[in-house]
Amino acid sequence: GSDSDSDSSAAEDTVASEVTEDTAATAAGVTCEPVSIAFFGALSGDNGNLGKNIRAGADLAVSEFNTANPDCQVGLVDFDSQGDPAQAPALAQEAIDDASILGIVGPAFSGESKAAIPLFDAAGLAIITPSATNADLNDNNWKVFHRALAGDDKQGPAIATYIQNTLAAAKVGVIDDATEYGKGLADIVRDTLGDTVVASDSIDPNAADFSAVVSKMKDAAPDTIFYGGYYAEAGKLAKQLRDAGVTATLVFGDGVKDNGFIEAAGPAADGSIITCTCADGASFAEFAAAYTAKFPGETPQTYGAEAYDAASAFLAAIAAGETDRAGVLEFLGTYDAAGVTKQIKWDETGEVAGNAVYAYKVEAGVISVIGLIE
Amino acid sequence: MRDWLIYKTFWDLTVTGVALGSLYALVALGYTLVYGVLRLINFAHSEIFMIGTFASLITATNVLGVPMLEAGQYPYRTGFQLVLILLACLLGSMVLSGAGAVALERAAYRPLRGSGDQFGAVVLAFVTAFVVGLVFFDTPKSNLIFGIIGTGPIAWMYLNIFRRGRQAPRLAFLISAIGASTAITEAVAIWGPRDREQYQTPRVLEKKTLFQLFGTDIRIDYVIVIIGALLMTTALLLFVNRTRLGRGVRAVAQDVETAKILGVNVDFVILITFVLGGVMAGGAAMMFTLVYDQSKFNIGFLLGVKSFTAAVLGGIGNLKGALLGGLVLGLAENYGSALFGGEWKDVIAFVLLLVVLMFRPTGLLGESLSKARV
Amino acid sequence: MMLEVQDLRVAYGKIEALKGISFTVDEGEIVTLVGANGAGKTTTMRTISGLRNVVGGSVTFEGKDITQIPSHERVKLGICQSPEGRGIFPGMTVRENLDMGTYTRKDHKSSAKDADFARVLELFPRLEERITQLGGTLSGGEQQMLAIGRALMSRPRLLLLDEPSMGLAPKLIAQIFNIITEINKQGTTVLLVEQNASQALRRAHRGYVLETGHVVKTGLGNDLLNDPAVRAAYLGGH
Amino acid sequence: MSDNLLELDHVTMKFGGVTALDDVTFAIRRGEILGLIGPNGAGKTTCFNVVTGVYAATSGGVHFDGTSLAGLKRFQITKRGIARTFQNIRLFPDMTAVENVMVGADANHRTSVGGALLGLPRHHREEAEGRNTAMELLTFMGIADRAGDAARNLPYGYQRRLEIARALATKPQLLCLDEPAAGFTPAEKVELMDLIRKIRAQGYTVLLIEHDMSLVMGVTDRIVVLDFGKVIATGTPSEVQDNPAVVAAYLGVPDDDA
Amino acid sequence: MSLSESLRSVTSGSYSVSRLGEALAKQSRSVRWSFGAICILALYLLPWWPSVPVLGWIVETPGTSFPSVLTDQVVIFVLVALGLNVVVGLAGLLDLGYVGFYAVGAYTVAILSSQHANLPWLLCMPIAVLVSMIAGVILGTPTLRLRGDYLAIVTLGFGEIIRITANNVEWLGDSRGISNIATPPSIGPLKFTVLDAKPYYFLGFTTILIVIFLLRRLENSRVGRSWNAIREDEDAAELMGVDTFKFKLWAFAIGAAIGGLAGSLYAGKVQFINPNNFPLQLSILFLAAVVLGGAGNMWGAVVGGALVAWMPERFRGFADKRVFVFGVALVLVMVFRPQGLIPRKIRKERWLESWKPSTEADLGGKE
Ligand SMILES: Nc1ncnc2c1ncn2[C@@H]1O[C@H](COP(=O)(O)OP(=O)(O)OP(=O)(O)O)[C@@H](O)[C@H]1O
Ligand SMILES: Nc1ncnc2c1ncn2[C@@H]1O[C@H](COP(=O)(O)OP(=O)(O)OP(=O)(O)O)[C@@H](O)[C@H]1O
Ligand SMILES: [Mg+2]
Ligand SMILES: [Mg+2]
Repeated sequence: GSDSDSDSSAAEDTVASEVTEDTAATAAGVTCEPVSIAFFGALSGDNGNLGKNIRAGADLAVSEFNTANPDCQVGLVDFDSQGDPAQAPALAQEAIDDASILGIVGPAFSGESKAAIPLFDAAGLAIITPSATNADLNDNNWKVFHRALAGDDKQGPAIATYIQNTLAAAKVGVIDDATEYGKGLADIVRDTLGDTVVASDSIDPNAADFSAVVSKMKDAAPDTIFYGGYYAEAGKLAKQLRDAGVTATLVFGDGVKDNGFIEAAGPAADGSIITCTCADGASFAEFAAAYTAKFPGETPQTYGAEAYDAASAFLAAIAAGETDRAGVLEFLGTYDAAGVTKQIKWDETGEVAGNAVYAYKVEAGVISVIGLIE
Repeated sequence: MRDWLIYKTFWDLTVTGVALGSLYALVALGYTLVYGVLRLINFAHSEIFMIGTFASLITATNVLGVPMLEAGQYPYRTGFQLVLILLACLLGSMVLSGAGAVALERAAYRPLRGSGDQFGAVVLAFVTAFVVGLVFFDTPKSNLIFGIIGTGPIAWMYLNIFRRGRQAPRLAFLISAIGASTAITEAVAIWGPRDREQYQTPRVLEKKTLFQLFGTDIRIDYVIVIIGALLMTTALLLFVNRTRLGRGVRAVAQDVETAKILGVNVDFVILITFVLGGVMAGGAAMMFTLVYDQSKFNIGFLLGVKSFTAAVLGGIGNLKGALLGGLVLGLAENYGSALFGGEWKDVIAFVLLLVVLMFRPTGLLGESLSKARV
Repeated sequence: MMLEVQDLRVAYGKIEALKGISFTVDEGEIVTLVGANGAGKTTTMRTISGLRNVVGGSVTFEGKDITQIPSHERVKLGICQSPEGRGIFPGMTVRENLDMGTYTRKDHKSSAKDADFARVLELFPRLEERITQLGGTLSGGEQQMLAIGRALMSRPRLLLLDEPSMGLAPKLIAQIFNIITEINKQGTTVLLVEQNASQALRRAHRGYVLETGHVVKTGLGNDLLNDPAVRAAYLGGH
Repeated sequence: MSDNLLELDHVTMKFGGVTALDDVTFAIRRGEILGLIGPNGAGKTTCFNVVTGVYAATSGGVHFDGTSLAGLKRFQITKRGIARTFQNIRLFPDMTAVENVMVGADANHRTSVGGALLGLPRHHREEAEGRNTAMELLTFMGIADRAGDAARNLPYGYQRRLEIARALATKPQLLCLDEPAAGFTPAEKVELMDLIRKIRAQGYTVLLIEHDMSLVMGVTDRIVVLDFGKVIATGTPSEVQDNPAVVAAYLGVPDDDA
Repeated sequence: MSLSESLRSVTSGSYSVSRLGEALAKQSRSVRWSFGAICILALYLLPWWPSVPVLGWIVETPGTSFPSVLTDQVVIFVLVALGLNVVVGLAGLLDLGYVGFYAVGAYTVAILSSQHANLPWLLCMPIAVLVSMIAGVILGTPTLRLRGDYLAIVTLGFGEIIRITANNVEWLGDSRGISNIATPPSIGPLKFTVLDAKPYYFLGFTTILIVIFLLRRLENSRVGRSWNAIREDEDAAELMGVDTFKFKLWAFAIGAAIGGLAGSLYAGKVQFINPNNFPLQLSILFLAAVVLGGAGNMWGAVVGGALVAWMPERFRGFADKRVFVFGVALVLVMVFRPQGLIPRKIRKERWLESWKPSTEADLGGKE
């Protein structure tokens, strides 16, 4: 636990200093042409809520910047893809055609990323995705690709380690939702754990009933069950497992780190372990406060903070006087600053440096951090 | 290893499969009834079901004031209070679903039969005005007001355009059904308090094990669902086969014009059919919330597709077939997912359907209406 | 006057099938409409039953304007039709089809219904042999019997028969016309459409001749029967 | 080749408990008009259905032009040269009259997807041939004036005639007519009689079901009488008319309206 | 004309359009041809329409690139609607799983040009069409015996089976999908690059023209007549010598082939596909496009397909609400124009007017 503490306090310092720097710059008068950054992801449709959370994070960063820099007003343009890869190319094209856009916060999902990034790459328009964690997004030789969080290839092994070492599980059950994210993560866990996995299955996330999977788990009686998927299904699944009398410890990936999980699972959520490559350090509280101030009655949700970090990187480029896409892209290559979630610095494949994965635990309806996974 | 799993979990899977199948059957009854009378795949039936789940939710929380959690635990009730709450929810679901079905019939189908009336005109007019209002207004409230103001003149206009006595082709009904289904789902998603997120319904019934059968726990909620399905099917069968109105339903199903000249009030009979289908869906919805305590704007879609499959499997238009089809489908899905993995659940369902239809082209029990000869 | 049709106009899309026809049927009468193919006889019957909307004109039944009321209300008033094309419920058995005839009958005592049932089966013994067979699998003539029998089951005050002899064997045709006369004697008013015009006119009190949507001639049944023009046009008279 | 175009050989057709055809044996000679009569439900339409492949006979066989029809699909039987009309009119309601007939004419054509896509000469030839056949048949049946109207909008009598035209368009050797005069006025029946004679004159063999005695007696060469699925009489019209069994089962009191 | 009458007439006929059609039909062949040529030329220039000064706003798609919408959505939907119209509109077979064939086409190209081989798009495309066609035959052979809505639900199942299989089979790229799909080869000045959608539009539009040309030939032939007859009365059709099974199978196969063609164009354009591109809802949307336009009428299918694809993009401003509006619109259109926007017409053959009865009616009977 102590390690993470020192980490986040360090992060806090840097953020604080960066903010003051910004303010200082304004005083000196950061001026710029009318430029904008864009949000690319689902704002409507079935995945709209996730996108709205992300957009809110970026929005907060932009409005903070604009208040601080009256002479450099940065716009935030929305590209609502509904998370649908079929719509992504046309939207990407429009973003590319809008010369004032210097960077993209998004795309939000892996599918639409694969459909849209080739266009951004051809146009040299930098993107920072705050949420697409698919492991093989980075091996497409895309120059413009960056992400503000670790890929699943970092989280998966950490989860396996946690299950093996900390939970000391002898029998593990692994379930996934057959989506790119969920299955990708679960497969890494399966591969890493090998023989300790005694039961393994997939669910259809759109279904309401998971009884076949539940029966299987009940029968195999694992002492830990990992589920790769998003929070809503995780909630349903947790509930149905508990109803059937399964008492195994439940472990989830970062897609479950959302209050929606607690709501959906109710008391069944208690005792669950959730992992995330994100750490809510001390600076996070500050961010959360600002967030609630801007969006009354709301707290930052999944990937909101990552989006804030992503937008901040672009804003830093603008503040540094970059006026074209090539400049912004170059700037990101050298960017190294503390974000709300972590130290943001990209390697040549566009992955953030450092791969700290944190474990959280649900207790009495609250998700709280229990520490870094070694 | 998988065979071994099947063996040990067989009874578990059977019980949950029958429970799931009973839910399918209940929803399938509505499809089959409407199909039997109008030869229409009532795509919006799944939305009638969805409305039922929300009715249950509203009755429990808003009307009866049951909290979601009490001191972090489910708000279990017992004895008389429990029965009362359950009955109230059942009533609420049935009434609202029934009413929804009526509105649907009058607005989206009846005008297509060439006998559109004021009620349908008013509903359509309101919706039209409301949609037009979307262009000008941003808030739901002003939109609503605009919609209400616009209703009068538009309804008058619609009444004038309704084609008297002209029957639309069957495809038109299907598309109207799809449109209505889309509009209802989206309306809940857009204007519901939680948008597209999942809703939880309070869990008042503790899922106690009543007894054990072949080493499997038989839970009370499953028992209620199974008994409910049997009761409702029986009641419906009695109604259709024993009552005068039931005879009217069958007559309309076979030959509308002849039914008319023998004194059957065709519009009324169709309305009754929808009411019955709606009430069944309402019952199913309440039981659904009992087992899964959740709802969502699109909760009906997949369940609807499955239930319609069940209806076809049993022989569409055949009430006993709906029950049988539901049970067979529920079991097949459970056994199948245990054998091949949960991700193949739907494939199993559809392959089963294909195989059954190959050998019995009109379903397990056959259509209740036979075709006229050449 | 039981039924009064006044200046009735009915159209299929742009084509006017009835261009303003008027006629009356008195209580206790048999009135027949004769005319060539496409003259508009069936359209008239369907309009009286309420299956078609009118473009103009009115239908009055026992002094009540029924032009706008729905079909099922008309059945309650006592109008029942045996339609052209027979309209058998294919998935119902012969018995169930006959039962449908009593759909609007108020007399819940089943004895009266049973008596009618017995009478219909007596008239058409063939139906009794086929009582559990599905209507859709009956032969053409059997269906015709069923349609007539079903109409009789409703004990109408005004019986509309659209080509009741169509598809029936000669022996039965004679029988059908006897039945019509008989039920008329028992008090049922009959409006009859027939291609077998000579038989129809012989049985009818009065007749109307329709031609392309107009009434072109009217008179007592026997007068029309002996009218040379009518004979030439509709009776194949040489 | 035998003199008989169609032979029914001990055909029995059972539907559950109902025996619609009971050991029926009769033959149609080339070029004749054979009447098939009998009381309602005697099995006449069922006979057509067995011949045209709608039902497979429970036992017995049907031979056409010397070969058995067993196992052939319906459309194959039509292509062999048997065409029919229906007791309850079965036109293609939303197609024009001429298109209805062209569908019949297509039974003799071979153009399929490939030919139509490539616009092969055969396609054009067959189309032109189909049009000519169709229009000639409509003219022949006297309904060419409404060739471009949807079948559903034609008066009943036209529809009946259109059915005959459509059946003729398949260029059958045997034409089966199921109550073609139902719903006709006496005058129209006389016209129809002429038509049937003309059709025969063109070399067709005709099998005719009809309840109108004047028509049956007027055009047929021979008559087969069915009752309860059994053949109860065969012979010339006058023989049959005087057969007491036929009178008792079918004709009843002689029609006094001749 | 009273108000209600005029209202009725407005809804009962796409007034001016049908007038135009009638007026054109009266013109000579050359006038009709040149009118057609001008229309086609204008449609080739469609991608530039939004930049036309005054009228641009009519078609523009705010917030998304119009040429891309044309290629990714409109062209695809029009093609798919044309194909589905053969199945549903002409042959009367209700197919709720059409997306399956679209997916087969797209996946074939993806697998052959990226996942397991590196064949050029131009080679993959015909293979994709063929494979989809075979898929149509494989699905059709056992199922076309089923009647009406039994077929509908089985085809729906087929669509789902295809999607779920793609989602769960590693060889097919599973839920990750397949990227780096080959693009069409450059033809002279037409370069198929990621950033320019117009060449794809020209390709797609040309494909549509060819498909329409071929389908018209089919419609006006024995094949089209057989389809119509099957739709109207299958039993009667068979008894009139129509090999119903064969022609139904052809309808399925041709429909599937066009669906596959659309899929291969799509894959070649976006270069990335995954199973989420082919949800069940898309099948329903395809069907809605066909019926909205007018089932059984090719022009209806074209209009329906184009509208269903373009409308949501045109009204992006409604964001969340456009699907709702779409649902309401479907109901309203069906209530007031149940035959679709451009209803199927009873075909009046042009040759009928000029047909002269030959002097002697001859039945061409057998001697
Ligand atoms: N559904 C329809 N659509 C269009 N026109 C129709 C329709 N039904 C009938 N008609 C037309 O209306 C006219 C009258 O038809 P109707 O059926 O009333 O004649 P009918 O006297 O009963 O003839 P029949 O003796 O043949 O039964 C005919 O010209 C017919 O073509
Ligand atoms: N599919 C079937 N199922 C059961 N019974 C049938 C079936 N088809 C025909 N029948 C019966 O077989 C008998 C013969 O019918 P068919 O239609 O051949 O009579 P028909 O001689 O044509 O009579 P009509 O002159 O009345 O048309 C009838 O009694 C009928 O009820
Ligand atoms: Mg008539
Ligand atoms: Mg018959």
